[in-house]
Amino acid sequence: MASRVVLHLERERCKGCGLCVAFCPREVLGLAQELNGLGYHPVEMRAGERCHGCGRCALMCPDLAISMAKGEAV
Amino acid sequence: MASRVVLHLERERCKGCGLCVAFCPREVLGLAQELNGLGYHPVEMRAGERCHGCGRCALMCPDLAISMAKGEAV
Amino acid sequence: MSSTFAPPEALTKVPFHYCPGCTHGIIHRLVGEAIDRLSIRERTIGVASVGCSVLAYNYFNVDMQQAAHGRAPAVATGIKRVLPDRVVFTYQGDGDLASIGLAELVHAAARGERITVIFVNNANYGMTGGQMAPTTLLGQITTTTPSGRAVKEAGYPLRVVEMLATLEGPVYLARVSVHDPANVIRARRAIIKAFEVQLQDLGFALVEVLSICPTNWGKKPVEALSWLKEHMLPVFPLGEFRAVS
Amino acid sequence: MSSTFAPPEALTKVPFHYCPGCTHGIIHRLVGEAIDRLSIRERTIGVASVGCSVLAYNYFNVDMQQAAHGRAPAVATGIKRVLPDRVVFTYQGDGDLASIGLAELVHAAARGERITVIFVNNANYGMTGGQMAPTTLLGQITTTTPSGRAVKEAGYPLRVVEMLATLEGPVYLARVSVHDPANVIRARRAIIKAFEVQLQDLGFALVEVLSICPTNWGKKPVEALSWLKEHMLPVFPLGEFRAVS
Amino acid sequence: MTHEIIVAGFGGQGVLFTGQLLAYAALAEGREVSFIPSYGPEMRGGTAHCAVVISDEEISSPLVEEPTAALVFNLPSLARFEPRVKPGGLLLLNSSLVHRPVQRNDLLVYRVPASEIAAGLGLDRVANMVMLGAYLALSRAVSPETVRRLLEEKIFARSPQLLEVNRQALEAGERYTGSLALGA
Amino acid sequence: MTHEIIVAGFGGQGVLFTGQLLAYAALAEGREVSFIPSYGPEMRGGTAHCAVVISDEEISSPLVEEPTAALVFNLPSLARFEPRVKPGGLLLLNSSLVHRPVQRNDLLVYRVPASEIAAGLGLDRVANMVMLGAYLALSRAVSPETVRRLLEEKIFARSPQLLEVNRQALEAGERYTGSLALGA
Amino acid sequence: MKVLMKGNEALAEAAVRAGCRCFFGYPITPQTELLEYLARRLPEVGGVFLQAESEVAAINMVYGAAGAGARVLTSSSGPGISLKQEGISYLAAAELPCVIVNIMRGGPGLGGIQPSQADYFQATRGGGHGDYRVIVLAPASVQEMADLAVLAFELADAYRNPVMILGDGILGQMMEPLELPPFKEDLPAREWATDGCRGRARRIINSLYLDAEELERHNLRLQEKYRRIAEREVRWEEYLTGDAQVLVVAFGTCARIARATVKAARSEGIRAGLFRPITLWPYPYRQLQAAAASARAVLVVEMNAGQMVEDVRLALEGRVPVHFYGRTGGMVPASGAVLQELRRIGGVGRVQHVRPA
Amino acid sequence: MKVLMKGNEALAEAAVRAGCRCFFGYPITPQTELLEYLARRLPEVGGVFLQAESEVAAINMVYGAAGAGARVLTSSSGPGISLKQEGISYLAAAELPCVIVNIMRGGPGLGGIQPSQADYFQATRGGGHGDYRVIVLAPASVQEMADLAVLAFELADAYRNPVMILGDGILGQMMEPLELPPFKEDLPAREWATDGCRGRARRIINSLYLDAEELERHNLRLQEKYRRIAEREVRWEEYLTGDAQVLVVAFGTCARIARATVKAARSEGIRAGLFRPITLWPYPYRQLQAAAASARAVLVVEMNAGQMVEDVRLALEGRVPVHFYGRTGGMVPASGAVLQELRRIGGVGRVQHVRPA
Ligand SMILES: Cc1ncc(C[n+]2csc(CCOP(=O)(O)OP(=O)(O)O)c2C)c(N)n1
Ligand SMILES: Cc1ncc(C[n+]2csc(CCOP(=O)(O)OP(=O)(O)O)c2C)c(N)n1
Ligand code: SF4
Ligand code: SF4
Ligand code: SF4
Ligand code: SF4
Ligand code: SF4
Ligand code: SF4
Ligand SMILES: [Mg+2]
Ligand SMILES: [Mg+2]
Repeated sequence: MASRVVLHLERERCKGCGLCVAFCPREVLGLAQELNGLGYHPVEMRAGERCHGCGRCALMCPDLAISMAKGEAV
Repeated sequence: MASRVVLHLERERCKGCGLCVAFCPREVLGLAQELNGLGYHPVEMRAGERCHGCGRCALMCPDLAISMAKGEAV
Repeated sequence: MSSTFAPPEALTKVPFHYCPGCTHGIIHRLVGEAIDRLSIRERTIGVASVGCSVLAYNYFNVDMQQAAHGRAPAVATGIKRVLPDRVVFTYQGDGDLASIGLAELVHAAARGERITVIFVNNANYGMTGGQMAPTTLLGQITTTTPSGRAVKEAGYPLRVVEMLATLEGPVYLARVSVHDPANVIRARRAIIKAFEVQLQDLGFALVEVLSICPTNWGKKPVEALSWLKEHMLPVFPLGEFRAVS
Repeated sequence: MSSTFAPPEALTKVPFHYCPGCTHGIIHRLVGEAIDRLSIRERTIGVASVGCSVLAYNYFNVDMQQAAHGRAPAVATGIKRVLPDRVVFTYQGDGDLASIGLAELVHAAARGERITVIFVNNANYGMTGGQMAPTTLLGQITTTTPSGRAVKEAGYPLRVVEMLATLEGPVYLARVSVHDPANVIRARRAIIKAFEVQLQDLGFALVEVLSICPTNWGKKPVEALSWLKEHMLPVFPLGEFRAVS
Repeated sequence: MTHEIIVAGFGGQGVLFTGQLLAYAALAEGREVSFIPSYGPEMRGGTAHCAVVISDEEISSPLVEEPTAALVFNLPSLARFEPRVKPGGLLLLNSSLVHRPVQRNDLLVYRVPASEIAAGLGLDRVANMVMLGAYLALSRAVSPETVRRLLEEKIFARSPQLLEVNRQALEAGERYTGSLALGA
Repeated sequence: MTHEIIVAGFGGQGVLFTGQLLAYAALAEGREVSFIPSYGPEMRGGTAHCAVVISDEEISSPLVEEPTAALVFNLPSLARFEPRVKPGGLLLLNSSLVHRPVQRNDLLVYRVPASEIAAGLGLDRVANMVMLGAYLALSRAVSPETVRRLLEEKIFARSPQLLEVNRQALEAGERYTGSLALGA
Repeated sequence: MKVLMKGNEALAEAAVRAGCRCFFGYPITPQTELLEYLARRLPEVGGVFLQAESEVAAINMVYGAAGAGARVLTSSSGPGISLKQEGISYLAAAELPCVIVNIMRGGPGLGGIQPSQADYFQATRGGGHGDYRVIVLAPASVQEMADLAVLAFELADAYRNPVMILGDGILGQMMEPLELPPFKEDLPAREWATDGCRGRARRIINSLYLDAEELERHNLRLQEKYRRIAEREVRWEEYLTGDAQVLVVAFGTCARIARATVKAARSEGIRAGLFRPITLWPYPYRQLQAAAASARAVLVVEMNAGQMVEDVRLALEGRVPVHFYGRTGGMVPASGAVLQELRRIGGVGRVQHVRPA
Repeated sequence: MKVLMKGNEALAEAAVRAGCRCFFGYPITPQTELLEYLARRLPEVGGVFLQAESEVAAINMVYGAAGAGARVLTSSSGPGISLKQEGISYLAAAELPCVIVNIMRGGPGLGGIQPSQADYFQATRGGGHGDYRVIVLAPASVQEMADLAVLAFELADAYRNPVMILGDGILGQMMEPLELPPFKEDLPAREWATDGCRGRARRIINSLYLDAEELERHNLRLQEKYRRIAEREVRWEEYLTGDAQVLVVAFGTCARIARATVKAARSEGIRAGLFRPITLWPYPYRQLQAAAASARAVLVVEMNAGQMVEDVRLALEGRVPVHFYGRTGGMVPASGAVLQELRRIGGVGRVQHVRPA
């Protein structure tokens, strides 16, 4: 089984700017309905299975809210 | 008789820098032995008859000590 | 499970205070990544300037000095002259670097100071609420150009990199942007190079990074990136303007 | 008997305080001649800077302001903005203009201020006794570069005109010299043009004039002119770098 | 009587606008008034607040040390201003966002679900008008009528839709008398 | 005794050097000494002067208000310093350049044709040494021997020709005792 | 009719009405609204608004414009005012009229952006080099931000001297109703301005005097002018000083707070009064001495570490004990805390000298 | 062995011997020799000499270098010191040790280049923004130019505070024999310097405190430090004060002149004495008060319009009449003229207060 990339979204660092959402080529991400502790609608995984680990979301995130790791699906 | 250019040397403005002397193509000018009121050896006419009014001396004088006028020889 | 993309060690864990979508955050990360990549964290001294990034000293996980508005290149010069084997960088906005601090910048560049300057051009003064910067585009509305920047009153946008490229002191000069992932990657490369030339003791290096200010531009972050691409790129062309071979 | 070459009306009769052979005097005369030629004496305001020419306000027979060291372009901006139909010029040395006053110069140029800048480059600080200027040549000995200007410590000579030529605000930029009569004539022409573009309300104009400082160079005036020709011309090439067609 | 009012919340919640509106209304009624906003780099998230003094006499100090009323739009502002309200003073909470109980027991505490009411009106942003309406109903610091006239004639004169929803919010607040709670 | 000396002349006449030489000589003799030059943009022509105080006691003020001696090399300096010399003090004039009579009648005036003597030695510039020699012969502020040693060992150690002509000038000055004139 | 305006904007609008058509400045919190207001407003009246590249450039543009005969304004806060010191010294030396606004924030260094009064020394003692004085006006309300702006231009012209308006972040940001001053039409002629020498002898704006005697004469002339200003232009306000046993001395925002305190103290039976200097230079020394005639103690209240205390001590010369209560860094004295101090010293008249460190 | 040196050069050489290996400055008369001396000297000892593009750049280079842990020097005169005010405020706020030399010349504005003491207020009251203090040392001889340079570096390090040496054109240009101080080898460790965080927690040099309470705490810490300095570091010199009926107070060059005057006065039977503050901040208030115990009159002598008079009045609080004799613009008080003043006031003790305008 090919190892795959796992995204880690840090809700409490997220400011809901939507850059990750806009730059994901596969519409994997979205913004949550609820607010986080900072008062923003944070990023959430909408269709994790579509993610192919291209890292565009993480590259564009201004708030270090997305990190990626190689590993088994969790 | 052709009108000619007359040089007027203002001794008391002259600082004896020698620029006029150096740039005169006809060795018309020189610096005087004596000092002027400022303590410099001022410019003097050495061979006025050689002057052809080219104005190089006046152009190079930094102290407005040389002026020129068209007129009869004085 | 091995991490492939994680916050660099050269950044602290302190959350940024920047507005949502502000690309100061991306640029911080790129600088942090460059420091990590070159393994110079423990011998790097950063200089924070006055602008939205004034608190940069809280984010870069290295020794930091906070400089007076515009004077970061002079402060960096002071540090580097005393500690020539350390790595010194400044992080400055366009108001800081191109307006009040222009003389210090140009002279540091002309001297070939061995420092790395990260220059964040967001076409306005972010921190004080969106006034005109020297890099503000013609026609751009700011709080001090309420009818749009007009040449007659406020002159032309300043192209810092092009101007510095006439000097002999700089060895690396580049303009990059962070408006999409491909450009972020290019920006990262440029920033790494700008540190490398310092490590090689070659001379002055500066990377201008085109950045957005969604708050003061009055645009959503994604819109702001498009605006950057559409309006800033034509005025501020990307590329390396001076590079060592 | 009609005068063909006499001190311009735009100069007072006060004898210059400059050292023997100092070409500040020639350059003063050229500026005066330009003002005469364009018949603008009664609507010209000159700005004297801090350097050997600090007393220029005694020599130019026009309204004059004496500005703080390096700030003449800002002072001129203040005047010109208030009195847009007057002619405003600054007269500045290389220390004044290219060192402490660089930011004010570049910004006035970038704004396209309608002023005329006469920039006297004598490769050192004359007034304070011969220290290094930004324009000092590599290897040149001054009181603050006692072993000659070295790149590593003091960087490269600044070529102001080339740098300004990257901006959009300037409409006339030229470098001339006064080391012989032919060049004096060319310098005169350039200075007249630099006033003309202001009269036409076109933008910023600057003429850099290469000049000598026999006293601090430790050379006789005639030798100093040769030194200028031999050593300065290669580093500071003459010509028009921006001109209106 | 002198009203010393603090309005506090997140940057985007319109707290400064609310305070200014109060101040303008007081001016329109010929009262003495002062308004002091918090300022600074708080635009980048964080909280904002302002202090309004409305009086029939000359105002000595425009600084509000012990507010007679605090309009609190979010949690951090409660922590900051609860301790400062004058004993017996008014504490209005936007209960849609502020859930924690009030510690003090010497205040008149009103919980107004302002964000919910505003959402009901179709525009989240008018929660501030709900709060203002409720405050005016309770304090009569200025007449709600004056505020309404200002909204009509000055502020939303050229955007009837915004005017409508703001007016509705103001009135909803005025009507929302309920839920007096003594703290702790 | 305290010697308070002014040396004054044109910029190029070596007046500051003369004053410094005096000061170094005093130091070499273990005396108290101070030296204050005029400074500034006077390099561009104009005059220069300096003030030297030599004393066997601690020097309170290094400023010379009423010099005990003035060495005057040119006309403008005479105008400036003649009025200031202490009554009974020494006024040494380089009579080659200073032709006008002295106004005061309470001074010991010596006219030394220093420039001519120097020219006679083949180097105009050493007129200052002639003046210094004459002054030392008259005042013994320091020993001429000390000055000679300084010239030899320090100042012209590596230029025997200059040393020679300077020494000759100094000695010519010492020998030139003549011509005491009471002013006006 | 009264309008409600921010202090910064009221000052700006009043300047326009006072005939100022010329502003050079650089953004800095908490004065930026002044700049932004004029960026809109000056073009409407055909004036010049220029955002300078720095405070250094701005003050030198002011020099040029003032020398050219304009009524000219600049404004800044703490760090920016420090950068202007060389220029201010030049303006004073060349006797150029202009108005400089400092909306103070907490220092030193980059400090903070909250209100402060910590630039008192800088303003009143001249932060620049040389013997010069700047007239310093301290408003305490939005109305005064406007009124003193008008006065500032009048004084600047009358004495050909820079005038500084020393406000703070609260005064700049606060809104209060105010009566705007009328438009001024006829500005005084400027027989000294360098505006082109058509039909007259040329003029020179200058501060260089290479000859020491000449420079001394120039300095004596300036000192003579300062003496004249000190005689004529002292301004202050008193509140219940007639029988005051304890006198509060405060300026600007602190005076507003102190007024509330004095009221409260009176209602407790403490015979308190308030002395508010409006001109900080020239300082109302004699007037303060008179106002303190019945006082057993004086309390100085400032948003700094006690800078005005020196002027109060110079006025009182040890006759009354001087106490100090201050907050710094953007903290504002609470009138309650001031009242507590008043109770302490007003009650027992504890003699405790404040001596500047 | 004594050497004969110019004050500017003596100060420069003493700095090198005090361990200073780092100079940033910009030419200006009458301090340029200091710069020129170090341009030659520092490379000899492996130090850094950099002619900055301006005084603004120089003081910020000082900030960087001081923060990096160096003993660093800068120097200038009048206009250049004014330009440094923002930077000095930053240095004080960030608590960075450094030495700043001001060789005063006549002001204001471009003024002249002859000696003056007209930057007294600027130096002692902080020409920059905010509540901060700079230790100010006033040498009166070439020997002290050297000795106080050494002391300045020690104090700067001891208190992590900028120290200013306030000289004048005469002190800078004058030559006197002096004993040069020995070379200092062991500099104090700098546990706060930003020199790379190898093996330790990272460090920050900063003066920003956005939170007002934090900034106030920082200010209180600074004020506490200033109080400590004021307690411990006051320096002064007295000459024949024991029985003095008329006391001259003067610093720097004026104190040299006044010393001669006092001598002359004594020989006429006037019981004169001299009080010379060496630290201008902290000012020797108590010491002056004590020295004036027997005085019937005090005469302040300065090369300015009477700036130190305020400190003298603050010290004496009206107990003794304070007179002033000053020259400005590069003029130097003649000891004869001072003597005449002494005769006037020392004889009859005419009571005439000096009040700052
Ligand atoms: C001397 C001085 N002048 C002005 C300011 C106010 N100020 C703070 S940040 C800033 C502008 C910053 O703009 P920029 O450098 O473009 O940074 P950005 O916020 O856009 O990232 C200004 C003018 C200051 N702190 N100090
Ligand atoms: C703020 C300030 N810094 C420094 C000086 C001293 N200063 C006077 S003239 C000068 C240099 C002038 O050199 P330059 O501009 O090249 O003119 P030049 O004399 O060579 O013609 C300096 C540094 C000053 N007057 N003001
Ligand atoms: S890694 Fe690529 S595919 Fe996956 S969420 Fe991020 S942008 Fe989308
Ligand atoms: S880019 Fe980052 S901060 Fe923005 S929404 Fe995505 S995760 Fe959140
Ligand atoms: S005019 Fe020409 S020929 Fe005559 S003296 Fe001058 S340079 Fe010589
Ligand atoms: S060029 Fe002028 S100043 Fe020089 S020697 Fe000739 S006349 Fe005299
Ligand atoms: S104001 Fe602009 S530059 Fe500053 S943090 Fe916000 S978006 Fe970024
Ligand atoms: S010092 Fe140099 S520049 Fe100045 S007047 Fe003399 S020669 Fe000319
Ligand atoms: Mg910016
Ligand atoms: Mg020069």
